[in-house]
Amino acid sequence: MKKKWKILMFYIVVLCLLTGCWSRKELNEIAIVTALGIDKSEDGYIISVQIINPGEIAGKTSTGRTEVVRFTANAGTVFEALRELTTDVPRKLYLAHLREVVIGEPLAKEGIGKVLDFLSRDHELRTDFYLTVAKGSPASEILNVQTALEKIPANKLFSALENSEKNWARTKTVKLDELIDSIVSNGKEPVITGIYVYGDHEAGGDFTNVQNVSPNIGLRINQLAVFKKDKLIGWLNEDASKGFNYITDNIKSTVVNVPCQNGKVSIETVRSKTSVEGKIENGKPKIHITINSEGNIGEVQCEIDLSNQESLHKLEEEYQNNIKDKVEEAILNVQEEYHSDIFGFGEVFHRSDPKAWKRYEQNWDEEFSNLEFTVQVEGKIRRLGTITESFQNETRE
Amino acid sequence: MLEKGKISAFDFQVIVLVFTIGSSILVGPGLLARFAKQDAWMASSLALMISVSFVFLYIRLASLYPSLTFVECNEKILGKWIGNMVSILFLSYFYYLSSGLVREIGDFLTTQVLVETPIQMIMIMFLLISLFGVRLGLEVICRTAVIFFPWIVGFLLMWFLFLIPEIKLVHIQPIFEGGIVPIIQGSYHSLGLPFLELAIFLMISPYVTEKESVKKAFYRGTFIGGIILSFLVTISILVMGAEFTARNTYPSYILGKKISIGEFVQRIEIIVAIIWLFTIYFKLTICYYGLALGLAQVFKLNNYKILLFPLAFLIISLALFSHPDIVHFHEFLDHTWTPLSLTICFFLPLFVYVIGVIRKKRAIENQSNTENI
Amino acid sequence: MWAIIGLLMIGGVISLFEILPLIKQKNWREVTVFFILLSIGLLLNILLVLRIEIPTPLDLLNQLYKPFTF
Amino acid sequence: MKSRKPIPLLKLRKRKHSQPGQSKKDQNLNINQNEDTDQEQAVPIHLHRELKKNIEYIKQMVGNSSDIVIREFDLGQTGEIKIAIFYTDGLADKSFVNDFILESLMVNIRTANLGSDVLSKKNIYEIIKSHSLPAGEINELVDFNKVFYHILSGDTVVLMDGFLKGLSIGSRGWADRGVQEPSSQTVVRGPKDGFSETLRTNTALIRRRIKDPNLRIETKQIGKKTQTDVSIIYLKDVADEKLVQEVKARLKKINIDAILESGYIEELIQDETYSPFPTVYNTERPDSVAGGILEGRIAIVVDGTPFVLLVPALFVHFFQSSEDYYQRADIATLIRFLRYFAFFLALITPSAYIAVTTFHQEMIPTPLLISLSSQREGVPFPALVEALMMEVTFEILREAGVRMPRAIGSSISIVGALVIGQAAVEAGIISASMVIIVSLTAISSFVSPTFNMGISVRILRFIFMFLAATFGLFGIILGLIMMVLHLNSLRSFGIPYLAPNAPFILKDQKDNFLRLPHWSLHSRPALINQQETVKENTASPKPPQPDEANQ
Repeated sequence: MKKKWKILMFYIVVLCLLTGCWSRKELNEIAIVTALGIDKSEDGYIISVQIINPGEIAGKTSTGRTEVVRFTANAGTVFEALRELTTDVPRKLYLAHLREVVIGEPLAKEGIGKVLDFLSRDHELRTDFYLTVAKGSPASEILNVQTALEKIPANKLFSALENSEKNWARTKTVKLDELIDSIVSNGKEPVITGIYVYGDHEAGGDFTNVQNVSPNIGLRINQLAVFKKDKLIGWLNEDASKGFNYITDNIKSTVVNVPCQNGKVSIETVRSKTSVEGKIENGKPKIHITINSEGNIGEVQCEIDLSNQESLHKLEEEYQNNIKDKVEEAILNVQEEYHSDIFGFGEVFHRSDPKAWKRYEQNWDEEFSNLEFTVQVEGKIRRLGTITESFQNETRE
Repeated sequence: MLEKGKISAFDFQVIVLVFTIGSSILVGPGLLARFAKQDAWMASSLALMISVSFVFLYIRLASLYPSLTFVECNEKILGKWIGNMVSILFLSYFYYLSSGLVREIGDFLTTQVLVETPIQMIMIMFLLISLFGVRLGLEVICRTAVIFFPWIVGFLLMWFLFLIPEIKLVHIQPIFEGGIVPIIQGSYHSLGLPFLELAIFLMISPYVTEKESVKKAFYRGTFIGGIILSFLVTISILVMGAEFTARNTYPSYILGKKISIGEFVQRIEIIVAIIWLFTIYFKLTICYYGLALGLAQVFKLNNYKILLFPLAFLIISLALFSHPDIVHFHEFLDHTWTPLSLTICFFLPLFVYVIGVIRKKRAIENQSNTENI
Repeated sequence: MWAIIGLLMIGGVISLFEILPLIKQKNWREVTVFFILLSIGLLLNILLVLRIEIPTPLDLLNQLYKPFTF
Repeated sequence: MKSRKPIPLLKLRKRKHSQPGQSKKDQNLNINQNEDTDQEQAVPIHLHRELKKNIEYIKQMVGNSSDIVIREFDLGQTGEIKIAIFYTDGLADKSFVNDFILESLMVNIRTANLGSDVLSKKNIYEIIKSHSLPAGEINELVDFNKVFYHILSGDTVVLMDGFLKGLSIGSRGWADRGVQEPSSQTVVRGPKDGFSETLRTNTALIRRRIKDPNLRIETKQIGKKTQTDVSIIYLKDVADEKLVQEVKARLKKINIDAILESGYIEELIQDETYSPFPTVYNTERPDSVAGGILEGRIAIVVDGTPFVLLVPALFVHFFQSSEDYYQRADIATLIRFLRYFAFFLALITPSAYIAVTTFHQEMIPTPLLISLSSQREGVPFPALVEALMMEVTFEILREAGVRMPRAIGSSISIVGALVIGQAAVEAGIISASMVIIVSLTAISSFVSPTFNMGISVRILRFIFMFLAATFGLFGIILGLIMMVLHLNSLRSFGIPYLAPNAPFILKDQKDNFLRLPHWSLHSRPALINQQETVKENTASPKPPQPDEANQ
């Protein structure tokens, strides 16, 4: 008698189990999307997806088909376009493994807010993909390029973005939540790294491209796109990009070239720490930037006596100046040209003096354009690399 | 006695703790961030401080008649009719709470994990397992909580640890931007979620064997649970910022998505879902249990177990029709839940307590009077 | 239609399991409470299946507590 | 001619059960005769005064059984004293019967110096009983039920003409497997002797380990037809008195015609039948049993099987091997964790694989996902069907491996697994990862030191697979909750099954997941025994102080 209800429960549970498996999707029924391209069309969006062909990448035997496939569709909204792709793609699109979202430049100029809504609303999408802007060509074309070395182009972009941010510091990885955060925030405007196709545009989709030792076509990331709210308003040049990363404390390692007699010295920045302080002086907001940078000598192309501490000090001074120039140039450039606070100075004020911030918040763009700032750089050169004196001094004779 | 099981103070503490975390772990941060922005962590701590007074009230009420549940207390203190009315009011609150929890689990799973699965199916499964637990009795429920407790704590710790690299201190600055008002507002709204809901333990405290350590266990469970919640709120804001936290339906789940250590430890947001499933399971089961037990005591039945299947039907149907859509649900949570909880879980017990104290005093006086005569 | 039959069947099976021993023990109070609750539950579920809109009691609460929210 | 109507067999059967018995070397046992009598009213069939009729009756009862030996002979100067001995060929030790019973009765008794007594028809019984049987174990018999019991369990029965009573002489001795290494639970370090099929040998193995007068071995017969000896063994000053009574009461309730193995007893006395989890521990190892008895548990030894039961058996006991106590504490602890991990793996792996690959692909790292999905290209079945196919195949292979003649068993099953696994993958029916998953599961399920727990995992695994296929990880979590709820509702002889984890007992954690060094295992498990809880008081070993060492 006591056990009866257990049996009853068991049957009900089994009944529930037998009624179906609704959310099931087998691995061979899904198409893993690694990159998503979004372009503008007259009445909506052109969506292009890059889908992995798993058998080609991990299978034991290759059949000679391509490793990735690109599909495109045109519809009124991003969501609709993705669904429309089902007429073309044999499997269900699976977006959880997305690595890259490429946004076409015209679309970015018009505003990306509407697109981002889908990206953050859909349950399948995670937040760990990077966003980029296609420069000079539609996003669909970026996804059409077969890359050498890395079988999945999206992966190539993903790791290239990470590596160049780490070692080159002229690009910046941007994830969805960060982007949305800076679009919404009044005291900060977003930037996104640009990406462009080099070489023969026609050859991109051709499989033979990757069979060349030097590919005819490739993808390169470069420069930062400046946004105002969700609209692209221009590009930072390379030096300004670097300056930008210095200001936002986003330097992990980079290279700084310093002139010396008849040549250059390359200094590898290994550690850099920036602190930005905002103050109201005489009723005017003022920004003070302090950069602490440490570097090693990476390459010497001139006659310089490195064993002399004085010359090292001189180099340090140059090193500081170089950084300072770049930072100042970046700020001035943005202030004059774009009037968009991509450095987040507004946030700095917001944090340090919320009451004052309330006053400036409404027309911060104007305030930002006239913002006074000082830059202080502490540069130190610590090590010389594996050799001390350069042998250039000997070759001169 | 309808329930023969006896639980230890340790069991009680664990179940209080798990109950406190349950469901708030997923909804709490968003709710707080909506009101108090980056100061939500302060609001959360403030709510914890205030909630100690509720626990104080519950403990006093429970120690009035240590071996009676709230429902039995009501009848003893307020008489048959008023007492039962109060009990029914109290129980209907937990009837709604159970259905709300079932609804929450259904909503969460159908938006985040099992999108195509009909919500009814998920609800039925979850409620069935809960029924299984309630049917096996209080002892089994508490011991099961004890078994899962280290897992919950372990997962939580792991989760917090993995999130440390993602923390950006700038997110909680500026402190006190909006002044004290949003903080009070935020803490006011998080009173109902979960601290006032702890009133259900008035139905359970009589079954704790170690009467003298109940107090401590109750305080400790609430406090640790509350601290975990505050910690979670803080970490959500530190990692994602107040804006993003407020905008997401399930911020802590998104928080799980942010974890990425190397290329190896990532994509483990399911851990959050697991913690959440465990905690909400125990919360639901305790509510369900209290509801069935209370109802059986109101109707003077000698077995609460036969009520479980009918109640399951009632809970499922309420869960389905109470909120036409998720917006309604959030609206209700944001605006009505706390005042409702205050009425049922604070003013009502307070009323009962006051009357009870007066009655007891009078009884003692009468006794001494008669003795004097 | 099938859903209603299924619901009624589940309800019937459950009462069969739960109620028979109670009737044997002549626990009429339990039987009454059980049937009242079960029939309300079944009725609500059938209404849901038939897609008849049930007014939610929470709207009343929303109205009631409107002055107390801030 | 017959003075007494033979009693129909059916009637006899009823009575036989109530016979208290005593066996060889049982001097120090006390048998609860009073307990037995109240169970069924014993109707004794008394012996007849005439030997001839007794013999006739016995012959009638056993029929023409060729193994019952009846030897009649005469005693006394004139041969006026008629005597008969009965024994079962094969069960009784023939040389013992010949050398010590027949010889002393037929030869030595004549030459014995009986003092003033003269061997006569009157005093023959007393003389035989007190003078002429050089055997340790002698019982007086008055009714036939006892007579049959003793004859059929290998004793020799002596009946004399003119007496209403007879004698049984313990002469049990049959072909025995001897003490061998246990086949089901092997250890690297530890004693290698195992129980055998003879109850007496088994009790001796336990007694040899615990030389304490408090060790009680109480025996009774269960099984109306088989009359199987069942002993309960416990330490009187350690085991909980209530627990002992409970075990006795449960054993008394058994009313069955045959007990062939301890499995019968196990099923008849366990707390919960409808559960995949065992609540009675069985083992072939005397050291495990001795360890259990020393913890305050009760062993049930059944004649005819090397598997001895230990109750109460809690969940954690099934993960503790006796070897844990012989190895260093640190490695023992690690191995215990490994066992729990393996238990978890065996339970969850296939279902987790199904859940992750069909519901939560976002959890898999991208490269792994690509490789998994390339393996699944062309596999025609859903993951659940795939897993079920492989799991069922594996179960078949395992069962076949057990049943097949030992010589070909293991090799065939390995070859079978290899061929089926590899061929199935190459034919594209099964993905290679699934083969890995199933093999992992299979290996993990063998890690458990007891076979029982492995079985429950085998059953539950399939339930979890179905749950995972319907609700993904949500289903697995629900399954886990349900499993733990069920485990918590279980009790083994009144003790919560999951103790000392739930209810949590801090004191007992020293020998739960952890196995602390012996010098810190001060007390016996708290729930199992209430008396004499202190186990030992050794201080932790310390190196000698340097000045002491120098002296």
